Amino acid sequence: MGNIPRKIKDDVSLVICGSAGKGIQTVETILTQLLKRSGFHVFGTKEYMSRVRGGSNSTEIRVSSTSRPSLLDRINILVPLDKAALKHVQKRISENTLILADKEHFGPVDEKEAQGLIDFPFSQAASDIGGAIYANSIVAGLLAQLFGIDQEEMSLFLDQFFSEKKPEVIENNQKAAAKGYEIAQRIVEAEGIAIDIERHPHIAEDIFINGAEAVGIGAIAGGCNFLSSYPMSPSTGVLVFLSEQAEKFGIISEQAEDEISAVNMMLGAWYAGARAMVTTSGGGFALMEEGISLAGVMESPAVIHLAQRPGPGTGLPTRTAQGDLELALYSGHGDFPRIILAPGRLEEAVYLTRDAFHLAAKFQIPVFILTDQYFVDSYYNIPSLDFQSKNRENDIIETEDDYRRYRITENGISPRGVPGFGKGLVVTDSDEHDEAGHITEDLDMRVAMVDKRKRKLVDMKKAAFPPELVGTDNYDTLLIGWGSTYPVIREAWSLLGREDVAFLHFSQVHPLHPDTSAYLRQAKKRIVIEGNSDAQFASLLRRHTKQEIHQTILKYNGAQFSVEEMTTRLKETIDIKE
Amino acid sequence: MGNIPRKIKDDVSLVICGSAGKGIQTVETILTQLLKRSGFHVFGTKEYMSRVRGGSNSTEIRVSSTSRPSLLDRINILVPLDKAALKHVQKRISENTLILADKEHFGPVDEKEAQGLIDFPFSQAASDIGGAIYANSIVAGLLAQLFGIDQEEMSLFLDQFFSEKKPEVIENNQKAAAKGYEIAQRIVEAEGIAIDIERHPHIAEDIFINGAEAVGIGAIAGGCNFLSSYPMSPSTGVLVFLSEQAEKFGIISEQAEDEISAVNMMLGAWYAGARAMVTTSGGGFALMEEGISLAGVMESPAVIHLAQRPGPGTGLPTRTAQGDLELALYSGHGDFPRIILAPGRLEEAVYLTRDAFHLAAKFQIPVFILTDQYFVDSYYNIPSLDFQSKNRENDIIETEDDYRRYRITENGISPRGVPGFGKGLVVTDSDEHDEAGHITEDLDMRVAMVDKRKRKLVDMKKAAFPPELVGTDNYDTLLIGWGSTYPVIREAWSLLGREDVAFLHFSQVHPLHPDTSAYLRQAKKRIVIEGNSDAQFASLLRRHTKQEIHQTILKYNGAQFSVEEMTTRLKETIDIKE
Amino acid sequence: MESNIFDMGKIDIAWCPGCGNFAILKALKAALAELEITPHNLVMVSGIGQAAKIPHYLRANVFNGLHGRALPPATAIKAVNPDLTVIAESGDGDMYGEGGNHLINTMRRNPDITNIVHNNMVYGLTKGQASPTSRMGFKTPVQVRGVAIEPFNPIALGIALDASFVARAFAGDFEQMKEILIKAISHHGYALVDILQPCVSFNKLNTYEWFKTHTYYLDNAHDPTDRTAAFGVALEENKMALGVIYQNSERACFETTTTVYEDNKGPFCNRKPNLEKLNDLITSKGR
Amino acid sequence: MESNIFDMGKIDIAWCPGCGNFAILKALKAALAELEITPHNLVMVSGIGQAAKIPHYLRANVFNGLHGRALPPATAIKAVNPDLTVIAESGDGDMYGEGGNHLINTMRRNPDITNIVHNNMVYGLTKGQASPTSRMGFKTPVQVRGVAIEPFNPIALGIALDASFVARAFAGDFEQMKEILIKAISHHGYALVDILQPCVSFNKLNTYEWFKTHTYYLDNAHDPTDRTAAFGVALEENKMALGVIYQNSERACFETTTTVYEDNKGPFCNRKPNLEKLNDLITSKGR
Ligand SMILES: Cc1ncc(C[n+]2csc(CCOP(=O)(O)OP(=O)(O)O)c2C)c(N)n1
Ligand SMILES: Cc1ncc(C[n+]2csc(CCOP(=O)(O)OP(=O)(O)O)c2C)c(N)n1
Ligand code: SF4
Ligand code: SF4
Ligand SMILES: [Mg+2]
Ligand SMILES: [Mg+2]
Repeated sequence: MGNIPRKIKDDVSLVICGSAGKGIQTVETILTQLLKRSGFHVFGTKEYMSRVRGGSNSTEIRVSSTSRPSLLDRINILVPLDKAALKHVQKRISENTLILADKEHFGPVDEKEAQGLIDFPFSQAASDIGGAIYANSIVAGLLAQLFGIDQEEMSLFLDQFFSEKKPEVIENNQKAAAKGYEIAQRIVEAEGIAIDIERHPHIAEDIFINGAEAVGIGAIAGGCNFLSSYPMSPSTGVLVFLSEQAEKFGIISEQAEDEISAVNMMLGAWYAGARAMVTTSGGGFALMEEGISLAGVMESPAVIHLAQRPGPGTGLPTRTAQGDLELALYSGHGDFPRIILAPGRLEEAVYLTRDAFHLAAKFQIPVFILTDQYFVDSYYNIPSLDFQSKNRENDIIETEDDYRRYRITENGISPRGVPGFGKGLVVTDSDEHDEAGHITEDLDMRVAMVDKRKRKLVDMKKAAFPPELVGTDNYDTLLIGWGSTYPVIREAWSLLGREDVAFLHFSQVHPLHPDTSAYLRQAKKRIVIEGNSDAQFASLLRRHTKQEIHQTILKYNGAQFSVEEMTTRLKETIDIKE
Repeated sequence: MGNIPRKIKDDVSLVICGSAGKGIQTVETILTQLLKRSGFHVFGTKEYMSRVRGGSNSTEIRVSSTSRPSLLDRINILVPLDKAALKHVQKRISENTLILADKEHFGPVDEKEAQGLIDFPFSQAASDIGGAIYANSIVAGLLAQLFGIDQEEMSLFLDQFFSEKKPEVIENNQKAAAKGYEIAQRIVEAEGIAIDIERHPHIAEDIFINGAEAVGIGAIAGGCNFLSSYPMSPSTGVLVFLSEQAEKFGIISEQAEDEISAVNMMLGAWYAGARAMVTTSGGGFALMEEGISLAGVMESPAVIHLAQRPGPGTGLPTRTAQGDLELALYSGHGDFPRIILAPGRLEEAVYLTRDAFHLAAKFQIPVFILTDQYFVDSYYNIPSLDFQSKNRENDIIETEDDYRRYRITENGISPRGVPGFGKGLVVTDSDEHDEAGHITEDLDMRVAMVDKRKRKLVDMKKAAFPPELVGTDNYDTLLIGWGSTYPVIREAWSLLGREDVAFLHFSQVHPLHPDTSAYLRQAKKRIVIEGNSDAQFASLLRRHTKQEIHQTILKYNGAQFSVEEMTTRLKETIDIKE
Repeated sequence: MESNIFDMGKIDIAWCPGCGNFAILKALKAALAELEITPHNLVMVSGIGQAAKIPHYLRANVFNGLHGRALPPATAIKAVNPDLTVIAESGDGDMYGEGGNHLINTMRRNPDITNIVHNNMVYGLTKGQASPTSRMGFKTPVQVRGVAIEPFNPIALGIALDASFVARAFAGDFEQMKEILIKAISHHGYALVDILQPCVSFNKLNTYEWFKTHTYYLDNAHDPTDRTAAFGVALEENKMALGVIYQNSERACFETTTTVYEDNKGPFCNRKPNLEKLNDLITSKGR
Repeated sequence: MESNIFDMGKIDIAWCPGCGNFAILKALKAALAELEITPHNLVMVSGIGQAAKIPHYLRANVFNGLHGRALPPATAIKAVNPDLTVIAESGDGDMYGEGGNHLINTMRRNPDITNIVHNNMVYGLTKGQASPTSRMGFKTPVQVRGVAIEPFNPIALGIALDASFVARAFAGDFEQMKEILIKAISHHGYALVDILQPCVSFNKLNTYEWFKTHTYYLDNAHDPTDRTAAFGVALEENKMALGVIYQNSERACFETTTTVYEDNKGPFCNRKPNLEKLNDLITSKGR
């Protein structure tokens, strides 16, 4: 046991693992809140099974002195809540892992597994206090101690956290936490554990949200006042968040009978003057495609939050992937323009979702926000947000008598009116139509309308968000990523410490910003990194820039890249000679 | 009037135009049958509005001494059945157009339009015989005379054609046709009209089908015994054809409540041992995408006839387009292999549809047959077909006790069993699964399954149908087309008469045959021709071959390219300097 | 108000001469005029089909969406602007076939919209296949041996799901049709009007004559609030009842179950996000 | 036959301890055993959800398809091989929500399949949103102010659409549940069994206790062939009837309306196209 490094500095990966429905969530919430309040940078992410009880789920909490919101393989401290949990994370356990387990509760553990196991008898303690339910607070108290959180602070927070419970329950939880705190003190002393992470008091004021909340907040900032969706992991978080906020922010939130209804309701809502969105995932989105095409021909704004998970079919419902890029890009029959955004950081998710509404309203097109399970379920502290600068503009006109919904204009955009506002009638049609919106079979009008819709692309490209270059301009090798991989690639890149390598992150994947080609041209070697087996973004870049992509780093087992894996794979790939 | 060339040789374009439901169909059927029996090459194509009565529809019948199954702009002989018809085809009327119209019936026609109009008083004649309904036979008789069809032949055929009608009706139709024949004789003599087209008696024995029938026949030859679909133009022809043949060929043909049901029924049918297909169009197909993805993960065979029409949305329901290539290629969430076939000729449609079933069964993947409105509604005579050579193989195994539906194999294909046949149980799942077919969250198994599915691509590429090169190997410029444009491009290419230009036709557009790159590489200039505004196949080629496409010739107004238009655009495009 | 306020002027109507759709269009205009509804306050929502072309033939705001998908946008439009009169109108294939799931759920949701279905017992626009309401034995190019499955009974369905207004009308009777439409549009809640509509081109079985002999009008003895009695009426097949068959005025409308009009009565199109509250929310996310 | 023939051996069942699903699984195995149905002749078809995992816990052939889409493949499987016993089984969200349109049309088509619905009045797998059968006022993370729309009544719907067998069971009563399942599987035609199933994780309203006090068994006085009487029973809400509520044995099964077994009784998997007839057809196309 002497090997276990009992002193950990700056960056700790703590993993709690146990079966579904057994309170990981409570431990996690208490602990991360306490950590953040105490001035640590905190990042949390989870992987879980598609079931309600049983199985093995795990949450990684990364506590660090600088912001490091990305997944680690390494586990510094593991708290397995049951024996299966140990097996579940086996591959990630090394001799450097400190395992805090209730030996008695576990029963006999085989020799190898037992190595490094530090006994932490929380079951007995919990039942002494009043039942198994108090185990969570004991574990939370233990971890609070390990991270050196002030006991007073902890106690104050617990009062607040349990404030809606009965006095007795509050008291017992306080006792439990204190018990954990106490046990931990003994362990710390006996084992000589010392965690040393610099604190930044201002972090206490930071915002602390996950990806789903970021999208939801962005939607509200973008003026979203109508949401129609059908539950589907991992997109449901946004539905839940906006439903909770519906009353406060004047949002109609409706659970539709199916995804087809959801997307068609959304279009009806935009037509009548709302700012509407849907939130969905792969298979649910597939059902919406006819509706997306309807938005295309109607030139209706539409905002689609598409939270990716591994397909095909039902695939792995609670796992992560970046496999729906091409699905979104080519969704819906017929040719029509669209925008696809793919945030890599929480702030980006907030601002891009807000902007999705503005862009949808301006160009009268569908705008996608592509996230994934990893992104929506991960959270960390971020500094404050600013919305004042970019509020909803008047994108709806009061119509005149002679209003024609599809007036042919130079930039392809026809002023949008809504029924009941102005003297005109608003006619919108899923058939090819004339300027007034009425059905037509005039083949020249058809061409005029296709061209009009397509002309929007000129301004859309101008409005595209540029990719973000990380590193110096002087690169030979360019790492390219999009969406949720941003923090992981960035961290792995910085660990590489190579000046000749830069990283280009795309948060808008379609249409691509005009500078894209220039960025790629400068590189001698281009490596695209993404979470699917088809290298979809690589294809898109090839097609758009007509330049070669030399290597791809792909992952499609349902998990996000970890920093370690990314670092290894980058090292392997960067110096491959073609 | 002296300008009108009363002598037409070898290749005649005859157009009948009138409002929907007014009998164009009858004239067309009688005439084309008679022409073919008389040994002419006959091609017919139509364009029509999305309505049941009224409006203006037209049918072009091309009669020629060699097979020329492609659309012309030029009209040699026009039979407008009403005044609106003249307007409808106005752009195609030249001083070389012989217009046979019932002047009295038309009422006053303006000077310009009246030019070239030869009076053909069929309305009066029809009501003399017994009613407006007989006008069709009069017109048919007239045209038969123009093309020099033997009156006896005509009379025999009419007896056969009307054999299920009452004797009185048959007699009146005979009278009417004779009347038309007689009027025509007068006209021919007065105007000095002479049509001279070489006949080939063997054509009488040819098969005479349209694209929808070709697909239907191919399906039967491929062993299709289950069809579930929802009506949608222009895909309904196949549904109607196979429903008619259902009893004879042991096919379950079911009109589903919607396209989602249709595609899921198809998969259930394959699972139970049938060879099943769906026929649909853009918007209907969009609704099937989740089901396509299900086929992907279940490794179920699936055959999809996708008859294209212009989108987005409802678009132009009865017009033509090649806009759903990318839709088919990227349809369904998640990555999984598929094959997309796009016949250019009727024989190709027959054989490829047959092969679609074999390929689907062999590789256990979705196979698409991409046609379009132009293709399914056009018909011409083709020589006999041969099916003996390629009949259904035993693609289903009798299962053993330890049967595992998704056994991991080298080529990615797992022997397919069906329930009730053998000692094994057949378990198929839309979730990611293990070899036995049961749901799993094992992330390594996930990767193994993705890789297994993907490995099929190796053999799929080997089995790909090669593109067809028209012209010599020694080309500088390569014209590239796919699907229904084949005859048009071929004819326009031959009119060009340039040895440095060749034409490469793709009847399989995905995965592309390995020779594709070599074909492209040889050309200094590559021109892709297709019926959509996004140049979808050009993109696909760029992506696949990493070679530049220099020019595209696109059309997206809802009509097929005509030979004249193609010729002009080829001339314009071939010599553009970049 | 004169019903010609809804006239479109000289337009080309794509229906066949003699089709029952013309009478429905006329009756609808008359009903709307009698109710003093203006084109500007009216939104006609439809799907795809012959019947579904009706919004193009009547001056109004129009949302002509996808085949089978008229009800979801209609529900949303009404929710976003309750001042508008919203009519969702399409054919039997559209509403009862492709759109079946929305039909069920719109009945459950009960938005204050009127749902008019041109029930010609056939797919008109796609040239004569069976529709969900086609009678057993009805032969078509697809149902070559005749329809073999039970016809869909929209009236019974409506009553089973407690749709708040369920009526049947006949396109061959202008006056009564108009009266029923007036009642339906005036009803507060979801109102289904199934209109028996002869299709002269593709349905040679269910003709004007056939409908006349296979229908009768409910008289005053019928109490539309009696659900089981109404169900009995709905099951009558040889003589189908015309009139208001079922009505339940107790149910809340979908729009009124949302909270969005509690503080703010203004239309959605001018609403801006409350950034102050949003900042509060975000701060609270610092927890 | 012993019901353990359907046991899967040592497997990890993903349901929560105490869930009503376990009892349904057990009752189904018992019913199948009593009916002497073998795993090899049985096809379990399901969608996605907690209930829809059932085919993985019972030895049989399995088609575990998409959420909401169990009925179309089940119909096709039965049509392609009528010798198989086909059971389509899923949750209330799956069958009544996403799959609503197939439900309606499968009732109309009447294939000889059994449709078992685990009705827990909630979406289990996606963690507790309202399902179509959720009661008014039921609060969830999405329906934060409680469900505001009318619950879906599958029994009334089945009777309205003349589904040929409509029953309700309760997962808390093994014996009766088994008996009802035996009747349903034995019924020739489409049989709906709506099983009231407590979800101990997400539905704290409709518990074992709640179901017990809100149900009663139909006695012999009830005539399931009396459609209007059955409808009356279906509308009872405070005390929901358990048992076979409606049955119509007069309707033809979907499989029997096809012509494919007229000349050829063999299974589809061995059939080859009749090339001779095809050549005749093609020649006739020379006309
Ligand atoms: C998704 C989709 N499937 C199919 C169609 C083709 N389609 C258009 S109208 C129609 C049926 C029309 O029947 P109905 O609704 O009864 O209207 P009618 O023409 O009889 O008035 C169909 C199947 C379509 N437009 N979209
Ligand atoms: C097209 C599609 N939409 C949504 C989902 C997500 N989803 C999976 S199960 C489920 C609902 C489950 O509820 P229910 O059918 O009642 O089954 P239960 O879990 O309650 O047994 C949903 C919405 C999906 N898999 N596919
Ligand atoms: S096809 Fe039938 S429903 Fe359509 S317009 Fe003609 S008659 Fe009317
Ligand atoms: S979530 Fe509910 S329905 Fe699903 S297994 Fe748990 S208790 Fe049963
Ligand atoms: Mg109809
Ligand atoms: Mg449920």
